Amino acid sequence: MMKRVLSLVMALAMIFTAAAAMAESTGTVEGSGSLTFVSTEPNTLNMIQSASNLDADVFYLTSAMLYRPYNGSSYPELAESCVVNETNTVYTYTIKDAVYTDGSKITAADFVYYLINKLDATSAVYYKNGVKYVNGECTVADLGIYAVDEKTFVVELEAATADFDPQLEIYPLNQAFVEAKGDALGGTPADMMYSGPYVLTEWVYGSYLTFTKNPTYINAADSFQIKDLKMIHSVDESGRYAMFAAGEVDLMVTVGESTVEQIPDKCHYNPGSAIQGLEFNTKGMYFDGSTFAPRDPAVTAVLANKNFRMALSYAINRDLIVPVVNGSGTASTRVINADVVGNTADSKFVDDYPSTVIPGAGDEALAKEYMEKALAELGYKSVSELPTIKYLTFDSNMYRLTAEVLQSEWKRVLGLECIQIELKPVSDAVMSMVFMDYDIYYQSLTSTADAPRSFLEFWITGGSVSDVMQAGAPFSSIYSDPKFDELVKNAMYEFDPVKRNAMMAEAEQLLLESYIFVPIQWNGNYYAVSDRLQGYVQNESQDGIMINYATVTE
Amino acid sequence: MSEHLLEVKNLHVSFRTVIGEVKAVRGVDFYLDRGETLGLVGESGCGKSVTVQTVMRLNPEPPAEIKEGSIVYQGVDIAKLSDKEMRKYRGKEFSMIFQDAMTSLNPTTRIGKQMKEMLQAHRKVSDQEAREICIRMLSMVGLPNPETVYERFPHTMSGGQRQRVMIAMALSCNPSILIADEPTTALDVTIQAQILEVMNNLKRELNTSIIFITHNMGVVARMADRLAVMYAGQIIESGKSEDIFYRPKHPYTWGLLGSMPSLKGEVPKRLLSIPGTPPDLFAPPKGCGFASRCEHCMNVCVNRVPPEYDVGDGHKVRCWLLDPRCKADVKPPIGRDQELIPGKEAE
Amino acid sequence: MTKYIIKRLLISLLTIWAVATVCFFLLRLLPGNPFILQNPLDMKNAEKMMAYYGLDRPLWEQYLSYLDGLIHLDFGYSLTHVGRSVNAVIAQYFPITAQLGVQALLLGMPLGLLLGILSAVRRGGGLDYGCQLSSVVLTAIPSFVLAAVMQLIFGVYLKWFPVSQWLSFRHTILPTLVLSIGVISGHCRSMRTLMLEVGRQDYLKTAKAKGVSNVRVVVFHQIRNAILPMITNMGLEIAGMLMGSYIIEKVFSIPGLGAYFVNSITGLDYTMTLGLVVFQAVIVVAANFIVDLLYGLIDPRVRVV
Amino acid sequence: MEKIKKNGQLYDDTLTEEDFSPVPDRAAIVDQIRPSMRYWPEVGKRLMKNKMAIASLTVLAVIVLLAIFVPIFSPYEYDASNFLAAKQKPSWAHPFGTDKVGRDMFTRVFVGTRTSLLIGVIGALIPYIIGMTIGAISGWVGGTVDMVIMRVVDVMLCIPSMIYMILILVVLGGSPVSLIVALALSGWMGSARGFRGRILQFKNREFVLAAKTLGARPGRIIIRHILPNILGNMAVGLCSAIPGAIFAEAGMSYIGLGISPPMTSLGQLSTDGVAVFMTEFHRFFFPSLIISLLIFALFMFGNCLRDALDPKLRDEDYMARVYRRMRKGGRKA
Repeated sequence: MMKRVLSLVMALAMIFTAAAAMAESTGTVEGSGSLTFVSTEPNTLNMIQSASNLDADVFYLTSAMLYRPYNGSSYPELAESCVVNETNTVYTYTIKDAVYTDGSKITAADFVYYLINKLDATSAVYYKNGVKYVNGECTVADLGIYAVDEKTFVVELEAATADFDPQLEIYPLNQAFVEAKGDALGGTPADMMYSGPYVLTEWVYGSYLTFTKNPTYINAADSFQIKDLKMIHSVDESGRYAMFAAGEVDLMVTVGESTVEQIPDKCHYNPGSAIQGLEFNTKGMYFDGSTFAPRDPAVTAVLANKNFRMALSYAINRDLIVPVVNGSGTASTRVINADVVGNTADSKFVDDYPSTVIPGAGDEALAKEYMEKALAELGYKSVSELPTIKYLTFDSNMYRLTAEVLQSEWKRVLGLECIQIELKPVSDAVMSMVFMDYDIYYQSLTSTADAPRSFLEFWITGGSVSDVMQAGAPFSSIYSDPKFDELVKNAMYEFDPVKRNAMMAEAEQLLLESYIFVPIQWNGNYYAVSDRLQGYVQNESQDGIMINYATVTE
Repeated sequence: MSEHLLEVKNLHVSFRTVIGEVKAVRGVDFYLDRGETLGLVGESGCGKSVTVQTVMRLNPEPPAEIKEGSIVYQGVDIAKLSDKEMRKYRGKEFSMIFQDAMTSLNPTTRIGKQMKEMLQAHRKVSDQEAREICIRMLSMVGLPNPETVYERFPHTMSGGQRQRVMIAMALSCNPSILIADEPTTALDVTIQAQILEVMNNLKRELNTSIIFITHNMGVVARMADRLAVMYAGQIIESGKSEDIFYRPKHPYTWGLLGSMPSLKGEVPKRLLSIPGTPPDLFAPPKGCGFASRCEHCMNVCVNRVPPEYDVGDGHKVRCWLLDPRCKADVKPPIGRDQELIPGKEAE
Repeated sequence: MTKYIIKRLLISLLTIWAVATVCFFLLRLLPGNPFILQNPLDMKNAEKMMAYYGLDRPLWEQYLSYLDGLIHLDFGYSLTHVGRSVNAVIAQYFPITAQLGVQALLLGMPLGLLLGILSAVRRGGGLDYGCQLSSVVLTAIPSFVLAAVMQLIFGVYLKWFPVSQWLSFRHTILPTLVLSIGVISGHCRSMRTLMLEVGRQDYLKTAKAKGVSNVRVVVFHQIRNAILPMITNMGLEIAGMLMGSYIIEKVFSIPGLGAYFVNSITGLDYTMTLGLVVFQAVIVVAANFIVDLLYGLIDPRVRVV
Repeated sequence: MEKIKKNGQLYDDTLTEEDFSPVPDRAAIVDQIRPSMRYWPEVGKRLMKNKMAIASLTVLAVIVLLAIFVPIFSPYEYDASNFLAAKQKPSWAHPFGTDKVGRDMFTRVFVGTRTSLLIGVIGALIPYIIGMTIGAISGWVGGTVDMVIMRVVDVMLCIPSMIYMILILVVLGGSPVSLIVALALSGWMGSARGFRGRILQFKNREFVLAAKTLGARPGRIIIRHILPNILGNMAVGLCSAIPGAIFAEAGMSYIGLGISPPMTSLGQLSTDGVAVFMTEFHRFFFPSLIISLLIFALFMFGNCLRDALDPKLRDEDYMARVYRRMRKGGRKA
């Protein structure tokens, strides 16, 4: 009983905030003014194959959504109502009347088609027979996602799940159109269906995309008042700064450090939702392309020694290093982001469940102590006898600088000379990571939501990171702790937020104490806004160019 | 003085280079009358090419510099003219042919075009008219079917043919003086004779006078009416060719003539050769240039530049042996007889 | 003449085939595959895409189908940018890169040659010394620094030209200027040395002796012979310029082929890279062929007749 | 000197009897002739006399010495980060200031110079030598061999050098050796083509034919006869290839394939500097200054070397400047 009341209260709260937002800005269907901004062009606009947040930025503009995320929360757009049954397993959604730009109606089947196409190993866990369907053990019919009629569709869960977010931020995807377009879907502006605030009029690859306001959009009158948009693709830092300084551009979605130093007053910070840290290959095996071959046993022994890994972690003063090395990063001692909501609406998870496993400022004395213990256990008399350990990372500037700083700190504090930095182009480094061809790897994991689970699901046995090689690796993953798996799985079905958070915190503690993954920093970013543009917001874990209520002064 | 066509008086020309000044021409005097061929003879590096090129002002002025002297032509001292004014004379009054015909023609343009260019630079002639003149000139120099030659490229022709083209080009504006700077040196003997033949015929027909430069005494013997022997930037002996060949008065001329094989039947004695090398004109010797190599060298030769002694009938010699006070009586080592110059009767 | 042309055509086709083959196998040697890059942790999707594009077939089978595509001038679809055919990409972006390259050449080459001739004719003068000095300095400065500095000065401070994109002619001015600087300094220096070399030839003395005006001597005789060697490597240079400069296009965010070249290699997009490389090979071979014919026209000694 | 007139000519009568006596010792009268020296010592002498050559040599020597000794005697490790001294402007403690993480730029720049010089010189020399040998073979042998080699060169030129570089860097890792191999593999075609042209130019000149008739082996002819003639031009080519190699390394680090850390290079330092040259100008200025000095000195030395090897050009250049002044000041031509 208590649980139902809670979710209802939350649903009401949401509707209330959206209404307030609506009443505030009265605009016209045509909108006015134009905005030119710099970002990176999307990889692909083929909704089925799209996987990067750059694509989501464009879909936010061109497609209507069931619930539209905005400034940390989300408000219903096409969702008329969302009714949940008493056992919290069946959610029934009804949608408002809305049309695509070609006049055809948006139906419940479009949302079902999108949901089914986007099922993958991690998201299928929620839905009835989801995992079976993804593994191909059952057909679409017995999957828990189906349309009842043109205006309503039902989502059935495997079991009552506490952290299932009923406000699905999904787009309508017309099956007939997709099958007609086939591979060319999203290739050019004509190969897409538009239902959102804007229509993509032109996409010149490598240069720019142009949008104009879509009058038939459901909230055209009260949001997205800017008439014409132009997204310029530029990856050169000095080129972007020149555009902004010359006034040719009013917004830069991401900005490099040098620009922040030049125009600090125009730049705003957006804390990151991507956790970066060191991953240790304690299994001592790697896939050499055909079979699993052992790595140097001496190195594996050193890496497998927990004291050694703790020494490395304690030797780093994160609070000092991170702001210097990466202007847009914040030091991190946890795996779960600091912004995640805690037990109550206004308390933070990290404050409700503090953790001292990883010291922010580092502890040089303790680091030396652990190193002595490690040397004793491994039978080495001094640090100089340790075998060479390879630190693999990407070769872009920030990653290279982080590697150099960590190496020099380890050398200063522990006298370690055996760490050798190995830079590889992105494509090659990722391949080596997937094949576990590394000793230490500078891992970067981006979570897709602000819930504790989305930060821990990487480490479930069989989860995407840890489950390295489905092709029958002699071990299931780099980190595999049954207790951790059980905690995270059960937390899913625990409706009481306090209990759920406690289970999540315990799981996080287990992961941190294993020292398999040592967090270093959260990688955020800066964005720059000129005086001409007011009302632009950016949220660390939500994708989309959020100019919903922004205005441009001529 | 009688009216000479061209008179060069006390010409001093020096070149400024990095390591100092080269005094290439150190006081040259000679004259040229209408219809006459003057031979200018001397070892390579004695300044004969520089002298004639200075007459036509072909050397760019800054490195070259006419220090003193005058070049009078039809009453005008062309040494003082500016390059622009001088251009009217080049090609029209004097014209020049060079030694290496292989490289004296622009390889990328047709013969006809290069010839027309010269004509149209000096006279208002239409293309058609210019073409006819050129073809006539080409036939005059003895080139078979001149119409095709007119259209051909230089690289399709032999050395001899190209030299004929050069002569035809040079004489197309019938200049009063033709300067030939060793025209036959690069050609083999048979072609050499033909070219000399052509030059002599044209001299008679067009009444042009020729300054003929060579280091080959045999060639100059047949061509020149008068001769001037140059050594180390000075004319050491000049006069009618008979005087020079039969009654040479300067030790260097003796050496020059002595080193020439004679056609007479009997086995020639050892050929004379002059030991040593010409002086370096960076630091020309104080006295006579030939002093270091002259057997009859006297103190005065080393210290003072010999003046020009006139031994009669325009035969001038620049050598102290000719001075009345010189006691040494020196006979020329070579007893030259008449047939030295084949086909030319002694006076 | 036709025998020569046929022989040259055969050699050209052979060269293009060789380039395509060598590049095909070289690319396969690079580790990793294009799909891992897009979403690193999703091995299943990568295998699905490999199968989709037929990349799991044995190598020689792929090579044969690739050759078949080549013969029909169809370079296939890009692997990283889904749904985009390589031919369409070339058709859309090559004109922009080519326009930038041609504009830089049209501005740079004549200016470079003119400066070279002037500094040779008025040797030792201020212009001569200035040209030599500036060409040294300009080759010293790397292009990405030059582009950034010019962009800030002319675009941001003086606001004379827009700093980015490729919309109107005014947008093309700044990138063309930056690109042409390299062309100017290169041509100026080589033309000067050639003019001096030709200056010492005998036929120039003959020309002067003909009494024709100095201007005519320089133009008709000296330049005509000095420009010959410049033409030989003009072919390669034109081909190079047509394929665009990655750095200039990156700094001025111009939608040219330059970026495609680099990204398709680092992104292991086999079809795109091969398409661009073969396209470039065709241009290089064509440029060389045209230049050889041109050379024959000007220099009769080489004329193929 | 009085002049007396006798039968129409003037005689200088102050001469004495003694003047007209033969010279006692003829051998003593020897004209002054400039000594002609052997080829190489004269090149050396000519080089030393050239002020510009001396200047560029000293600049090169200073940079090389600094590159050797600064890292040894510097109080700071080139890779030791010290956060208290981050982003400092140039000061006595840090002549070139410090970078983002407090590493002393003075030491880093000269450690970078070491790698850049190493890569620059060797990275330019090896492809040049490979190119020369292949060019020589192709030029000298001619015929089908020449045609085949030239076609191979065309093919290699068409393939973007980035592919070789990634391939080699992935196979051999980021060590300087692999960088040099990458540069060699992608750099030799240019010099091969250039050198072949030169060989063809000299191949049928008279002195080469003469050497051939005297039975000299092709290798000897090329080295003894053709090489000295084109050494000048090659010197300039080499001296401009070195900066090219330095920037190739920088270019590679620009697209992320540079030297493996913590080692750095001038190219990398200046590339990082470009990004911040508005705010931390010193981080851009000093590495680029050293690179520009290197390039300037190398280019000037190359020119002087070429002039020393083939003086005709140098004299004419020098004299042309003298004439310009004369013409301006002195008489109109």
